[in-house]
Amino acid sequence: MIYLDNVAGTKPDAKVVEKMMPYFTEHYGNPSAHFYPIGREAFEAMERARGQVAAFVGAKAEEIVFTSCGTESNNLAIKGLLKNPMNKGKHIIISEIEHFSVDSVTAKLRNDGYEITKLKVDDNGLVNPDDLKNAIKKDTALVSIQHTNPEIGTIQYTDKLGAICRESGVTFHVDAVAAAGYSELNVKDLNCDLMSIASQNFYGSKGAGALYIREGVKLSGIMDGGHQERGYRSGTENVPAIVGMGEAAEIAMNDMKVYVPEMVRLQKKLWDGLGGMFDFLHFTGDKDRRRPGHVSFWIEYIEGESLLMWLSLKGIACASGSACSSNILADDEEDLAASYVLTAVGVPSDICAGSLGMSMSKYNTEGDIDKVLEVMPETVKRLCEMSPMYNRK
Amino acid sequence: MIYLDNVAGTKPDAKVVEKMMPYFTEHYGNPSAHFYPIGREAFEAMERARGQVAAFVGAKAEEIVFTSCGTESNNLAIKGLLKNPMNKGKHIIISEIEHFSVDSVTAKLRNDGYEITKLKVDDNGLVNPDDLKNAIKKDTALVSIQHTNPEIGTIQYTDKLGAICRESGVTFHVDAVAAAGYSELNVKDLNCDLMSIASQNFYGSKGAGALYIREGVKLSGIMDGGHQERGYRSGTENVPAIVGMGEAAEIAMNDMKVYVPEMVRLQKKLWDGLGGMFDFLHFTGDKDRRRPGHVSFWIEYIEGESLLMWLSLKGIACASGSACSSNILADDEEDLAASYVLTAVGVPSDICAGSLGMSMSKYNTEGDIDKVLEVMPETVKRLCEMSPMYNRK
Amino acid sequence: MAKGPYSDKVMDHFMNPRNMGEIADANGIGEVGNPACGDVMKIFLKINDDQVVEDVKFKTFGCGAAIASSSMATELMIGKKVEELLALTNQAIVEALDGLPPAKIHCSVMAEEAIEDALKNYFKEKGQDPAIVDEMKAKIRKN
Amino acid sequence: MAKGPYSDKVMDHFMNPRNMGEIADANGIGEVGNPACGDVMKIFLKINDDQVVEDVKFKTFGCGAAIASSSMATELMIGKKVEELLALTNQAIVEALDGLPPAKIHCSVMAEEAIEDALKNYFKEKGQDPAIVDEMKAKIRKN
Ligand SMILES: Cc1ncc(COP(=O)(O)O)c(C=O)c1O
Ligand SMILES: Cc1ncc(COP(=O)(O)O)c(C=O)c1O
Repeated sequence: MIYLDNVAGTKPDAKVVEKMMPYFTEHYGNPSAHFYPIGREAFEAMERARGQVAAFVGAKAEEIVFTSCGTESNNLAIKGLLKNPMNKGKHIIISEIEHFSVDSVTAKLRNDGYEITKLKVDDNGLVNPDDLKNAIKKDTALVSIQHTNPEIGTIQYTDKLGAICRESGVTFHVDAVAAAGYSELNVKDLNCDLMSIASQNFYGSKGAGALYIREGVKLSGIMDGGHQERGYRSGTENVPAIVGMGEAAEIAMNDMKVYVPEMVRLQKKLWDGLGGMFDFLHFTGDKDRRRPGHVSFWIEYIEGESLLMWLSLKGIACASGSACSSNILADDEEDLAASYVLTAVGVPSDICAGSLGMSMSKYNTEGDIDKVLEVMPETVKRLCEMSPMYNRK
Repeated sequence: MIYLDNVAGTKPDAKVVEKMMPYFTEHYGNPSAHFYPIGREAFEAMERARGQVAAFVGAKAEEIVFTSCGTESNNLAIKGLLKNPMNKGKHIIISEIEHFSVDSVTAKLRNDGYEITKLKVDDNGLVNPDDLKNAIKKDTALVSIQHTNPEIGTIQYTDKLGAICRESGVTFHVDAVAAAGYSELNVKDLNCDLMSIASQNFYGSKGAGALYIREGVKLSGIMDGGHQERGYRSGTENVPAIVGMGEAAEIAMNDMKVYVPEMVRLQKKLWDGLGGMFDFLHFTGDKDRRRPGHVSFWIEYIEGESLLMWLSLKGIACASGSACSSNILADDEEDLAASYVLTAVGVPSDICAGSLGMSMSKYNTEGDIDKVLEVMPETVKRLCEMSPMYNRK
Repeated sequence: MAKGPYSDKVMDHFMNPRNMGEIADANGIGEVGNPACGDVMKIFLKINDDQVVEDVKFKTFGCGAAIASSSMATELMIGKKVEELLALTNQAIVEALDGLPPAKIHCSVMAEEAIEDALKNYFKEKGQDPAIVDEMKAKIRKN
Repeated sequence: MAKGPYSDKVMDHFMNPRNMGEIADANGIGEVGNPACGDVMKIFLKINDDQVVEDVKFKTFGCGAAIASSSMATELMIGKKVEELLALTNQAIVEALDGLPPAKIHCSVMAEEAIEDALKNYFKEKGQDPAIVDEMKAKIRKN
């Protein structure tokens, strides 16, 4: 299987898994138990990982809080800031193309009296910094704009957006879950106050996320209990996954300069190959400002899920942007609404039913891309033949 | 090291770790990705685990929601119920000796207009079912009483408390984090509507918890996002830890009848040995209704942390009930308040400064207990000699 | 290997759709759905003078379930009389496919609707009032 | 092996406390803390006619940091003159122990207070006003 759905999670690096192992078998203590070695070892490993993650994003160790996933980091950033007694603002700014975990958290906050502004994006998925400048008001408490969109791959002008927030004294949260491991992420250069990342997106394991909280930013915890993670996140820490995240961060920091250019090269090959293949294939997202190794598109006459299924049958795993397939187990059809991301970037919903995303990892090879380029024509041809719309043109 | 702090987490079973491994190295897909095998395998493994956990507690698979830890399960149970639009009640009943993650969640709810009744416990830590009956009011929305207390080992009359709740039509949540793997937990026999458990307490790994939600009980999710776990818990699922939890549940279900009686035997040996040693050692918790393999006590003239440290130096890892040591890294001294559990069971705070908890696992041997009984006298003697209070008597 | 969300039957009909294509001289063509909703299903019928389906073909733009439902529907239609076609419910299609995920049941409904639409057009072409289809269907389903 | 929350120095003084015990003919005994707060520290002083600490012992009920602080304090006191004792701050004890966790700094403060209390009792026993200790301390610390 050629795995090209790395925005949904990567294969953990073998070195990461190896580092995690002793924390299942030997150092299984609870990190809150400081007074015996088996607990203390767990504690110290966690703190080592905190340092590694901090270095990865250019922060201090004390500014890193571990969570269980990217979604929790986003929930903590947004609810934690707004529910903190120090926060007085009632206005939040996000973009139209945020991940569910930002979009639906903020949507719910509307019920609590918060006002949400969703900035429009252009047809490449980019937020115009001037729009942000104009949207900030006296009582704007938070701007939350993702770094990289997982569906269409677009990378925002995060540093510029951050500078505008800083100038206005507004807290800036960056959802960098789809970015970590692929783009340089320095919290200072990006001018951000809060930043979410998740381990499984950069060769760590599932079960660990992190939130960078700039010194001085006041958050309330959203999970109450034994005050682990300085009260930001109660609950027994997932030490093995945290250790793995630290290792993954260090590996990424060292290796990105090698694997990222190669991913960009393969991306170009895939993009050019697909682009030359059909005139009714349309790329989504920004051609230049995009996640390395990410190519996304939709094809006239062809529905996303059936293309996805065919590619899977041919041994190629990729993502469908159509909510249709991701919610196949939903209880009702309402969950099958078209992707709001595609709508936001102006994809015409009357001729597009689902896009496809191919996101590489550092493990993909030139051979993988050759195979995709070989399989695509026959697959698309087959589905076109079956489509009642194909010949109408 | 003789590990006797198993209420803080156990060593994962080797079979559990083995089952988890392929989900790091091979089946690393995202379980929401149904259309290619690498995602589908993850999904199916998770559903298999759901069935195993359901069987473990006598529930249906659809009644199990996976979380990241026991604390999250408790937060979801309590906040999820109370914040659900279907809930109208504003009164909550807990006991005085709940875990932080129940105690502080409910304490915070006070700010949102909820009224909290904390039931007293007797000197053995038991809630009197009649007290519960008398405390239930027209607008009682929830009763949340733990099954087993991790600090003093006491096991409540959970089934009776549940019957009272059911009679009154009040939702009953059982925090069974310290119980799972040691007591039979059947949600029907216990008459409960919600039940929290955590994998690392019964030979699973850190990073997975579960909440049983009885069919028909309406909860809102507390983590917003991509609607994983049927909306109760958004975020990429920690598949390896969940697979491990399923395996751990199945192993416990099969093996408890063997290891629990042995743990009870060793517990009796330790209890009797310590009891005969010093007349100024006082046991805490109920002698009969207690977690198998759990012995807890405090010693006049001796402060908990220093005893804990000495035992650790002698190769014995156990838990101090004094908040003092668990919060050693706290930023200020306020966090060093005495354990509210000890206060609740009437331990005199003017002569007791911290209790000690020894909680066995299925891995402890008779030799471990012999060693504890050998080390205790010299250790206690040494600390008594140092204590300005010892000779005063 | 892990199975997908679809039954083997669905996968079989998705990978090897039966009766895919068009009929040049169809005397009843039905079309339902629209691309914005993610499915378009088109059914071509060739009904002979005895009101028996001599040939049927389909074209579908849609997900795996939509393609499999269309394919299965055509299999169930061939050689049937018009009244029998009207007795063919979406449940029958779902059962023949060994089930569909709940969120995909609507695909089988579309197939049923496409058949109905094709029959209406068949009667229209013959100069009859297409409402006859609704009447016949009501009568058949009552029993 | 992982280090605990305490420095090696603290652990050393915890495991091998110096000057633990009592002095039968002490001429200055200080006691601070109470069991409800988890610490009681008692210091026994033997001060000679030249106002030099000839012997010092301690007994402590408390955590590792409390025991180590007491032990270290006694080491720093022996052979010192009374004024020098008053110059001994809790920071000096913390430094001599290579640091204490923030939540445990109060243990070093208790040690300083125990010394002060012992000296007050020493002067009281000699028939002098114990307030002299506060005065001396104020003067010393001003410099
Ligand atoms: C009774 C009880 N409830 C809740 C918890 C919290 O569980 P976790 O540490 O998995 O968050 C614990 C932890 O030991 C516990 O003993
Ligand atoms: C941009 C973005 N934010 C948030 C998330 C959620 O992260 P997680 O699945 O770890 O909860 C994702 C998941 O892929 C993502 O791509």
